[in-house]
Amino acid sequence: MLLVPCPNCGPMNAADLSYNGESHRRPDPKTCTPEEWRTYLYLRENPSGWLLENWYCSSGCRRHFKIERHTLTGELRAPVLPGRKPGATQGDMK
Amino acid sequence: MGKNKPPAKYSAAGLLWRGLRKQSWPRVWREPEFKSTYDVVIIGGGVHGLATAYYLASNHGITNIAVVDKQYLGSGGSGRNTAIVRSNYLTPEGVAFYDRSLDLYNSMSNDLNLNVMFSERGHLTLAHTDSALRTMNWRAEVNKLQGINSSVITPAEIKKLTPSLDVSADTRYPILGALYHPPGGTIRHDAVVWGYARGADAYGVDLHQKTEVLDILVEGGSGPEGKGPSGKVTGVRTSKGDIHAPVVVNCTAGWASQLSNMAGVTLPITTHPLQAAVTEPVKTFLPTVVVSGSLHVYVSQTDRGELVFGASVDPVATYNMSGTLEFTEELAGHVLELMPGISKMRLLRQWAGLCDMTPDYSPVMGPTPVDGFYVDVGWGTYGFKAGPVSGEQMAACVANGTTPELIKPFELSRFTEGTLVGEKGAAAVGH
Amino acid sequence: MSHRLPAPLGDVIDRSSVISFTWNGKKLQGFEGDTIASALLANGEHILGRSMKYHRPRGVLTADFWDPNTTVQVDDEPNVRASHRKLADGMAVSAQNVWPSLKFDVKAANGLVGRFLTAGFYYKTFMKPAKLWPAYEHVLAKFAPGGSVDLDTPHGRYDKRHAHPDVVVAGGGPSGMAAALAAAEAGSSVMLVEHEHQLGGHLLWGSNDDRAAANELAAACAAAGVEILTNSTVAGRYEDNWISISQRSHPGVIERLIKARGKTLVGAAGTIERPYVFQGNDLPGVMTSGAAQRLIRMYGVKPGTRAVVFTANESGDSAVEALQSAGISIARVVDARAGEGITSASGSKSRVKRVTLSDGTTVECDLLVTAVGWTTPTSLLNMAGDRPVYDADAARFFPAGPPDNVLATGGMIGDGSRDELIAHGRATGELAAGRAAVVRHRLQAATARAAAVDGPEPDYPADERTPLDRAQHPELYRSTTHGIVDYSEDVSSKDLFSAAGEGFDSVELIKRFTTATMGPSQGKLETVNTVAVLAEARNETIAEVGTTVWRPPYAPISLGALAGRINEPTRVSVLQPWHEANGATPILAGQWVRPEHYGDPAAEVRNTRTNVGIIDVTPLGKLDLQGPDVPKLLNLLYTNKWMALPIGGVRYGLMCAEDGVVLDDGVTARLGEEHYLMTTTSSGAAKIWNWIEMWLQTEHPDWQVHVTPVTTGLTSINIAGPNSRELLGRLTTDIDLDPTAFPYMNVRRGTIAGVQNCIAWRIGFTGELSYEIHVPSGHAVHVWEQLLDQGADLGVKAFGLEAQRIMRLEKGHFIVGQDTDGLSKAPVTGLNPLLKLDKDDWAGMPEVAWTMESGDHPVIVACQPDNGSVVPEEAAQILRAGTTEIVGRITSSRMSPTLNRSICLAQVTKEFAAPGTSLEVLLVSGERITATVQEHHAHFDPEGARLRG
Amino acid sequence: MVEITHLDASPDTRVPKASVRAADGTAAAATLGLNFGSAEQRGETLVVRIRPDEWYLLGDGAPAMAAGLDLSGFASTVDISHSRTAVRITGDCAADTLSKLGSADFSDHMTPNGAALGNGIAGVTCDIVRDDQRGVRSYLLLLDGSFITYFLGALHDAASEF
Repeated sequence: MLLVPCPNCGPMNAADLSYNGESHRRPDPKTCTPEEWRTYLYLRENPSGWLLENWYCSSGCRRHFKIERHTLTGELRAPVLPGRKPGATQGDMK
Repeated sequence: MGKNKPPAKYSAAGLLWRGLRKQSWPRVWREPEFKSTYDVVIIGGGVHGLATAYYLASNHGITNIAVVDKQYLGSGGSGRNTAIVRSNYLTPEGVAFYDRSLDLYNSMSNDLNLNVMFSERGHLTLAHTDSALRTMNWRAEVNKLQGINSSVITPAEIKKLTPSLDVSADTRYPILGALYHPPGGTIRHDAVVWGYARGADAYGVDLHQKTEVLDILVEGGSGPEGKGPSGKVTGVRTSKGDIHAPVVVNCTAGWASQLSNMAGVTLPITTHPLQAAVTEPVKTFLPTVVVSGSLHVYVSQTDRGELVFGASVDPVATYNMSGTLEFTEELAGHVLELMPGISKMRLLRQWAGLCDMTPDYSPVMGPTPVDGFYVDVGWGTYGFKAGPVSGEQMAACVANGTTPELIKPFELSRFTEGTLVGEKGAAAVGH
Repeated sequence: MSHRLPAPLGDVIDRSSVISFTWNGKKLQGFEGDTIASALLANGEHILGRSMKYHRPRGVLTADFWDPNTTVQVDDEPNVRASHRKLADGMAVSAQNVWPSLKFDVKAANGLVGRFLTAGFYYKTFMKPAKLWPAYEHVLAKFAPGGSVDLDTPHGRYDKRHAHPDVVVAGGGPSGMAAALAAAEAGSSVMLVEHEHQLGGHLLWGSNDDRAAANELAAACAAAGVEILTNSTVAGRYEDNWISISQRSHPGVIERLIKARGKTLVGAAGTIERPYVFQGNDLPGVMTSGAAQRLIRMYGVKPGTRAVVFTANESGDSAVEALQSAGISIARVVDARAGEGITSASGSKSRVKRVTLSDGTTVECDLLVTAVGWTTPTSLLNMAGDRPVYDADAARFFPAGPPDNVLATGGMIGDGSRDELIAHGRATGELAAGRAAVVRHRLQAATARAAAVDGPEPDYPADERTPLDRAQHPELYRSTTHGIVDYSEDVSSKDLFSAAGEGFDSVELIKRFTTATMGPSQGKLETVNTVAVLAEARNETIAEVGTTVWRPPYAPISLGALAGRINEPTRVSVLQPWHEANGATPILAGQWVRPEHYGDPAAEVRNTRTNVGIIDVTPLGKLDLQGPDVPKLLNLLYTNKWMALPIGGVRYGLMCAEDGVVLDDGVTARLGEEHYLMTTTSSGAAKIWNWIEMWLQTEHPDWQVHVTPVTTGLTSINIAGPNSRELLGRLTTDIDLDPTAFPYMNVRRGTIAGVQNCIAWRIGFTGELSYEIHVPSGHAVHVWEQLLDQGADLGVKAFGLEAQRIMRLEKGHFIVGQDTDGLSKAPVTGLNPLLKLDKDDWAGMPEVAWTMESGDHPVIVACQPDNGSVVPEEAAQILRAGTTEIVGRITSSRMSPTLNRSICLAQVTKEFAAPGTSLEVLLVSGERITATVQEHHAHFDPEGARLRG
Repeated sequence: MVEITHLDASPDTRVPKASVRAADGTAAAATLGLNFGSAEQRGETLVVRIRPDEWYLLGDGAPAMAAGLDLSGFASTVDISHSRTAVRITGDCAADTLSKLGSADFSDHMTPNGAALGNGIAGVTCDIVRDDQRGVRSYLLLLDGSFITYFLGALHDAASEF
């Protein structure tokens, strides 16, 4: 089981967190076109490589955070809480 | 065309003849030379790709086709699924589509002259809650209108069909009823791959194994490098060299996004592993295919005596196929809820395949904004069941240049138009 | 026990303790410490089963866990490894794959037609006539190998635990023990896992010195505090060293799954001896050198009387010594290193009788021992991403280089004397401990709650171990004749040749086509021989052909152990004991156990409509919301407007997902200036909490709102019916229930039945005058009983979920997830006045706007069958009259006790939604009935006079 | 030996519990202090910083302490006496028992006395405080009260081997 480094709690079993998928920007609902909105709803880069995604520390600190994960190797970079920028590779926790 | 001799006919008499004369069988397919030009390039040597090639050749006379696969034939989802076939879907479009697939599976051994061992043993989808039972009724009613043999049966009837199930009322997940679909069953998945490969090869289709597609060549598109919408496909770049072709069909699972991105086409897909496992063999005791959506498990027993298990896809998107321990833990717990008597059976092997999941649990089929670039992707967990009909319909789509009625509901454009397919209406484990 | 050798041979058996068991019904005896197989051999029973396809008799081949020929049925347990399982008193052991008996097997006739049953033969026949295939299939299934499941097997005690050791060592041979010891001495917590019943590995069947050294190391490990798990297997290595261990030796537990997060993993699995492929290689009496030595030295069993030994290595030489010590005559030693070889063996049906050598001579014998080389069980390392590489000089695969937190030692990576292996093990243990210390330091430093780290992070130690040598070994895979490659699948080298010739010529394709390596030992014995034969058939090298991926588990694990104790959480309200004591029929709704009814739901409806009823609705999700920005949050989550809700007000709201599909609904009350209580559906409680936190934390981190779930803290009781005001009035002194002071859709706080801090609001899911009270759960039983006591003369009775469902249907209230589905966008509900498109933003607003604009969506309508005695089933389809075109479906239906007729909610296309439209409904029976669309969703009291009263 | 006690089994023994939510920089946060993931006994109240912005006050002193807090700025309190129920597990094998049902590392260096964490135990999300009693290893588990019947069953079952 993957160890996911929660920015508050430290490394956690992935099963103790909730996965919320690929991170994407929400268009302005007042002005967006159907195409923009449905791109946000449905289309996904789905890369085989580094992916910025959303996790929720549901059994620990209950914070949503973003983390870059390599979808082929399972490698993880440093997590970020909302409002902060993704940083460099964190020390190897494994 | 037809430059190759038809394959040696398989039959019991042939088996006897060759056995007596100690004569060996010829190759099932050729090792073709790599050519730089084809009429059609099909990416993915699984059931979908091979069936598309086979029907292009057999139904439409198009035989100058290359099927390319980065590994060996059937190395992807075709060889990793749990080989269950059925047609009792929720929506009329789903039912019509899968029912045609079941028809093709029924006559496949004969059509392809290779026994795919279709075992029409009946398919049970268990309901543990009244809402699940309601959904079963819904499916049964839609099925009935389409002429599909599918009905909701009682716990007592379930027990009669499948004595190993615990139908008592005082369990954590009581079995309240089941959707029973007698025409559903299992099939030898590898045989389906080999049957189509052998059939396509006999028509002259070139099957290039260990040939990885590195890029899709597009001209005149509105995106970077001339790719993307309003472009035109000109071929593919592979690990063995470039192939020029006016038509490229993406028939991959697990890598559908990567390949489509190469053409500048973004898909509504995320890729998740679907895990499966088998036990050691025991004498047969489970006569039907059993599925429980609430418990995320499905199980059948092969003629070799192994129980084959599957579950729902893993929640975390990944291209890693190494499998997880928690899958086997949950699986075992849930299987023992259903069949408490098999705790001493042992899990022998687990594996995973990649599933391309779409938002409405339905595939993406047909043309794309790039001219000549077709997709047959997004098959989630039910690609194997749909292999034959997908091949047949994609072949018609490519050959005629129009989308056949049967796959119109599955066009890529539905996501920008917001007209999703209704299988999402009652999403459960869809096996 | 005529084949038992005298002591001191037989290290692990206790001759003073005799064990009785039965073999195919025959009473036999063995000793404590025997395996089933050693006890059978000691009794002269040398045929232990029959092969899968040809039903050839089979005897001991490797005498260890991987022995493919000795799986047996023990009592109700199938597929027991007789060469590994310890004999226990009273065991009923029987052979598998035999019919009607072990000695006379009818299916052995298959052997005669073997040349027609080549690999994959079934793909080539039975196609015609198609109708006959099911019959053929039925026959094929009869040939399924393996034992039998007894479906009445009770679920015995299986268990699980987690562990967080610094170092896990897989394999308790000399290198593994040394590694564990060194790591423990370096301060690591260590788990040492050994597949066999005792530590020692190959030393156990070696010389006296070997055995003494094994005992010494084992004792040192125990003394150093190593956690020693014997008869246990490291079954899998998953991401980040998540390691599964199957422990079959924990007292009181059949099998236990240990889930260990190892900071480092040491693979010390040794090697597995390879069988040799030649004609007759599956005759009973043909065995590996390891098998012969184990039987003689560990179990004191004499495997034959006259032996030929084919040896290419020290293990074969050592086997010669063992055979001699057992008084077995050595007919011939055939030394591969001297260029000698064997071509075939032959014999009677049940035993090898002679061996033909490469030079054409034949030698009579009843035992043929082969020592032709090793397979490295790199399985665990493969799971860590390593891909093995073939070394032709050593004639085996080696790991290429696992990740930093996985180390290998011992036979897996090389050869050496006992001392060299121990030295390498020690160095590996020290390295593993050093690396584990770094990981431990980092984990501790990154974990908020952990103890402060002790000093700076230690240096990450580099791998400076002196590598083990790799001994030269001849490449010996197949003789000049064909023999069995996969014993459990009955696949011969000839099958592999013909499959390769047909084009199944990659290792994965040939495996799938012939099923070689797919059996119970999962290729431990067969993979390398399969690859070697394929290489030969393709005229390539073994390195060019490559190998297949070994998938977990390393050894099979019982479903019982994987399941463990089956813990499936359930939830109950504090009133559940009352419900059960008062005749409630429980129903599971998600995790909640709730009262469905107390005997007669229709009577419960009538009583509530006539008098007053109370229902426990605790599972209703409840969230305490506090902060200045709650109105903004509500405005974002719900489709309607919330900025003007006064203190004391309650409002209904509908929530959508971003695709406009109905997500949840419920009411929210404003309790104070910045204090709100939100309710969600029972099933939506956890989901909506996460949903709110997601919006607050990721989209609007500047909003000040605190969300606290209080679902269980407040026991919720709905008091419904004409007498509800009277009843509640008797229990409260400080809440003014006068309708002008406390009107419909309002909330008040106060004391109920003496309990302070209760919340009461007036809402109307049942359509009656009703108060929903929320009571601190510790006092809920008291309040509930007071309601029943005080309201006895008012006719108060409890009602269950079913009565509530009926009453809500009478009122036409839809249920999210029943009357709506995964594609129902908000306009489907018909609540268009609540869909406020003039707000700046709310979840799902764009899709809802476009859907309303297009008007192209189904809608929920109330309808009534024209024949009021017919209740169409929920899910019955609605058709365009006289056709099979689906235009809708019944989503809810009941017989209404209030109206004495059937009532429904349905989803229909717009065309059929107008009041008065006649719908054609297809019943499950196939009959078509008509129903009429009603003007209002509510079948009963559409003006709401009752609930507003 | 392991001893398992449901502290809230009766109204007389129910542990008063308050949740305090307070943003960085508020008076309440400053008063309560502590590092995230740690706990401290203050008089009759066990103060636990269970999340970066949330404290639990447990024990007879909790209501008074909660009531006495300065909630200016972005801070609030909720009485969770009836929402979260408290189970204490004490004994040398307490960690071994929890390790059968939960994946967290309960060893001394990862979860020392005074540590607090969230972890799923037998499938139920628990807030756990290591709170040794007179030198004997002990954990206070706080969980949603509706699970208690199921939870005690699972906990006793796991402890039965010790």
